[in-house]
Amino acid sequence: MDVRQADIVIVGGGGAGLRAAIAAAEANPQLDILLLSKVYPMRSHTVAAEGGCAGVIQPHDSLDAHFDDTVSGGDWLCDQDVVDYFVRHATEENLRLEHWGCPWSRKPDGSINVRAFGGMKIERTWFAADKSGFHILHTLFQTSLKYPSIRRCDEYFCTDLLLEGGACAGIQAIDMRTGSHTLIAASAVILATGGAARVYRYNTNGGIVTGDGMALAYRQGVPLRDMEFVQYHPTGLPGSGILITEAARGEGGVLTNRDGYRYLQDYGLGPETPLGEPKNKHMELGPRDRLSQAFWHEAQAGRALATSRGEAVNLDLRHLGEARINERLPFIRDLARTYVNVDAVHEPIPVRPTAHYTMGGIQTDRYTATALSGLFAAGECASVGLHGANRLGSNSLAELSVFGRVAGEQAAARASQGPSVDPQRLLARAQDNAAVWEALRESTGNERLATIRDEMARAMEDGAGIFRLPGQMRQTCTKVAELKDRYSDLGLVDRSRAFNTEWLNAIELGYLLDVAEAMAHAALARQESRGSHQRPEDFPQRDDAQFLKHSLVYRAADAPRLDWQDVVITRSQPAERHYGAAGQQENKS
Amino acid sequence: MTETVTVRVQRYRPEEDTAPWEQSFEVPYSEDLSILDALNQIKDQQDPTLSHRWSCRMAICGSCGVMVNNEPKLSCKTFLRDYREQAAVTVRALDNFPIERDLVSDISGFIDHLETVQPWLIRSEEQPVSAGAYPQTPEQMQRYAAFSQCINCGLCYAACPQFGRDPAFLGPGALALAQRYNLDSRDEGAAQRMQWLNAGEGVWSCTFVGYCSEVCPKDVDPAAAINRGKVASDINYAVNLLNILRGKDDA
Amino acid sequence: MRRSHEPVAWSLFGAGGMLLAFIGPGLVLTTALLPWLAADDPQATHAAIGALLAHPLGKLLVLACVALPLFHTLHRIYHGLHDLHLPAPRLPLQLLCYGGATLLSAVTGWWLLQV
Amino acid sequence: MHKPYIQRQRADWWLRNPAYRRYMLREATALPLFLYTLLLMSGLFQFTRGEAAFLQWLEMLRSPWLLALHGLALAAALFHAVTWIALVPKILVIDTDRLRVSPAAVKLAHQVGAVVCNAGLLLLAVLLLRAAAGN
Repeated sequence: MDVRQADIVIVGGGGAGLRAAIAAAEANPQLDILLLSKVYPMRSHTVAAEGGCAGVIQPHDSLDAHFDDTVSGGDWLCDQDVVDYFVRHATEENLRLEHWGCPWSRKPDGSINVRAFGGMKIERTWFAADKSGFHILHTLFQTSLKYPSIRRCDEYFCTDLLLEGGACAGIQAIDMRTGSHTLIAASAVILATGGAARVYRYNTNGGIVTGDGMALAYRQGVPLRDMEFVQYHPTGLPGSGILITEAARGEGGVLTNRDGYRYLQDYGLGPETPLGEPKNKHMELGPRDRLSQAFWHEAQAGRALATSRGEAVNLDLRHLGEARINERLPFIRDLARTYVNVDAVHEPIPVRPTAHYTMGGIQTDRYTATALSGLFAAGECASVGLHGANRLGSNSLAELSVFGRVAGEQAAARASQGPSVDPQRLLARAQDNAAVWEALRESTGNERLATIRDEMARAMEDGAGIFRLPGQMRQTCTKVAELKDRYSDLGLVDRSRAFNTEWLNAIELGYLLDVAEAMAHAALARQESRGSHQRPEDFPQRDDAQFLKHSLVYRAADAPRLDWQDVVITRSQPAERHYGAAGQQENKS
Repeated sequence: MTETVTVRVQRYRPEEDTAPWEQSFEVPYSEDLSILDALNQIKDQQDPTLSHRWSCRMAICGSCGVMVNNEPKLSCKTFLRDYREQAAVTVRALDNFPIERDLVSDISGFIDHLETVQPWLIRSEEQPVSAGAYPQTPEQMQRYAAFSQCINCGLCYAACPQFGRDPAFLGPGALALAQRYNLDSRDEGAAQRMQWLNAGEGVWSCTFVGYCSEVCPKDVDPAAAINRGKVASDINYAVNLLNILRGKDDA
Repeated sequence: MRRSHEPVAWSLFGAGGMLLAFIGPGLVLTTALLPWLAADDPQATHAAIGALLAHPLGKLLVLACVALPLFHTLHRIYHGLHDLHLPAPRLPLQLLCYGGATLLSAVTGWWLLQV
Repeated sequence: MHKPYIQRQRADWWLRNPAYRRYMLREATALPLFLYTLLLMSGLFQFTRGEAAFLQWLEMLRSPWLLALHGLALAAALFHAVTWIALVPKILVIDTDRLRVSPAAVKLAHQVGAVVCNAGLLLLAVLLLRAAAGN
């Protein structure tokens, strides 16, 4: 066992992890910061975010408007103090990224340009063409190289959090090159491991997005919050699930069904807006949950297109013209051409909803602290209380910077108070943990990894998808329990250590199963329909009396234990969510 | 009977093998199947001991670079349909890098080179964020836009015979990144970065083979970046020579 | 990392390359046809070339047409030998190629002064 | 255990890929052009030795070997000119606030310039020699 020590360990090298590392390094240059990730930082899935990053900048926009859009978009399940903090700091963070070199798209006069996004009343989405996440991630990675106190452990796979005296005192990880175990003691640990949409079969996420941090925290008794809220992005490519950004609609793209009809007007998002004149919070610029749900109804009614890659609707960009598509959406054009053989300039792109984002995650307070002292979480793996029941597009990239920075500063404050625990005191436990992973590597059971993974992904699609029916939800809970059971009878083939990806995938599958369990049980417990959690058969309405609460899932021996936490409401009382003409009516009144 | 395609995959298991070898698999063909899908099919259904890197499967994370029939490619952006004429598709680890295992290359040398060239925005005077954004017109952005598209996949290093000959060469990706900042109107660090361009391991190892730009999946054109760097380094050399002749120190 | 002196070689290589692109094919064709072009009156050709070489600008032009291609071609040959894994250390090879180009250019200059 | 396999470049690396073969061909243009330059030098040397020596050199140019060298050098010079000018726009980038020239225009300007210069040189040589012979 390789034994090391650091002041702060950050698990995950995506947007949140890198921003946290930089914040910690700036807060106290004396601190030894270790950024550990199972991939090189620029591989992290932040890289695949396309559309943009929210932040109020136009003179006729306001923080209040961003607050209102976020809170109503989240169906009032957002913690409003957190939203307040977020909207106040998003622009500042976007500007800081600009100062670090992020090539935000500009207006001809050289000032920052912004585009329209779903559910946002005023254009406030900063963008770098349609590769915003890519540019943010690479800017952060490259900027992080400036700080000598940030050391990296690239391709180290975190397997456990290590506790001492009731506090998180370090982590342990597998060095993927050699397959050896490493213990790192630290005064503060930040989890920034991203989401978990790989529990679903069709998703926009990379193969690495397996809920590692969520499961690591969950296994130490930290509750996962609001896990039932999983966002389906309305426009993924059929078959692969590859993301086609909301910016395609922000720039004026329209959705049509088999008959060429802009069906969204039938789902409370109309009236139909003229072609080439997208209107905020109308039609294609409605929120993601509503758009994904509308697709489901269209497909049920037989009005979706049958393609060789499954059912889809058309995303039509043709009226934007080649020049604008090349300027604003070059990556989308490339993706459509490569993966569905469609040139968006001449043909509509077939799209369908695919699992995209976990609104929930590791419960943290507004300062990113988890229930476990010494452990912080930021980014998609965390539930800081920002997104509620449905995230608005472009809020998550801003979240990475705003709360990544908070996490870095909080961890630095803690680490500055004292050195980490003597790693020798963690060694015995780490060796026990390592023995468990070694046993997994040598496991000779009867179950195959790919089979369990695929069955899980199918079960989650069935029972925790866009619409959730009572029978299927219960079946999914049972199925996940069964799969967890079968997981303990896993048989692996690869006995080697160097870059044994079968072994690492098996550990990831364990993480995925824990997250799937939390999602399925939280979904079953929330007996209402809110945001992305829709139960049209048994509980079609929102129920503020009972469920204006965050769900908390705790790990327990047989089935997880559920609890509830009050939502922080400061100035926006729950109301009905209105988009399209109804929303405008409401604004006037 | 479904149609199958023969995929020959390079294997190297450091604990057992002394040198790489080739293993053949039959993969069910479909029009949409990428090389990455084929590798995942092999790993899931045929041989779980095969190791390869991948993540986003949409050609943006840069993980999945391999040699496909001797050409550096992103496996997620390369399709079996383009190799149907050929008897088999051969997939190897990227050229010029050490092989960790199977298709997994050790790219740490490349990452070290990236870190060397000071790839961050350098200002003589840092403006506070409260003062707003540094202005930059779309035209100014266009000057470095292509060089900012690099996904660090390493295909250009696998394509570069000079890097293959001497791994100390900073190489296409790192030098393109240096130029990405040098050409950014907000940056004032070109003078600091000049030392890396000026070195024998910098732009001067390049002989303009140009294959790096051909294989780049993001049209970064690193060959252009390096050769524009040669012009800059050339001018810098002359200025430095003049300074020495005038009795000033070697810059 | 140390400053490379390659810029000297590269500048000369570049100038030679540009020159060869702009007049290389024309020059080669001219000398290829020269015996036939001069067939009517070889002495007159000699005299015409003599007139060219008598003028300082003419000398300079001819020097450029010889020296720059020398540096251009020997630069490529030097790198080409390295590419072919010629098992020789760099320094003697550099002396041979760039030293050779310098020497041949100097000889050319000397001859031009003789005319 | 960490035991990466080190891939060493083989001396015949350039045979294994068409892009590398094209590159080596481009570099190989230097060989005939170098020999041709030596031929030019020999002409100059003979010129310094007097008219008779020069006229002898002139006659020698008719030899099949030297005609073959000329042929090879011409092919090399043409291939060099085409590949060289193709790369110029990557090195010569004119893009300032005051002046912008597209890479395509830079390339075209060089192509036109090269054609004019080469043809001009040949034409000039023919005309001058004709005029000299006419006197």
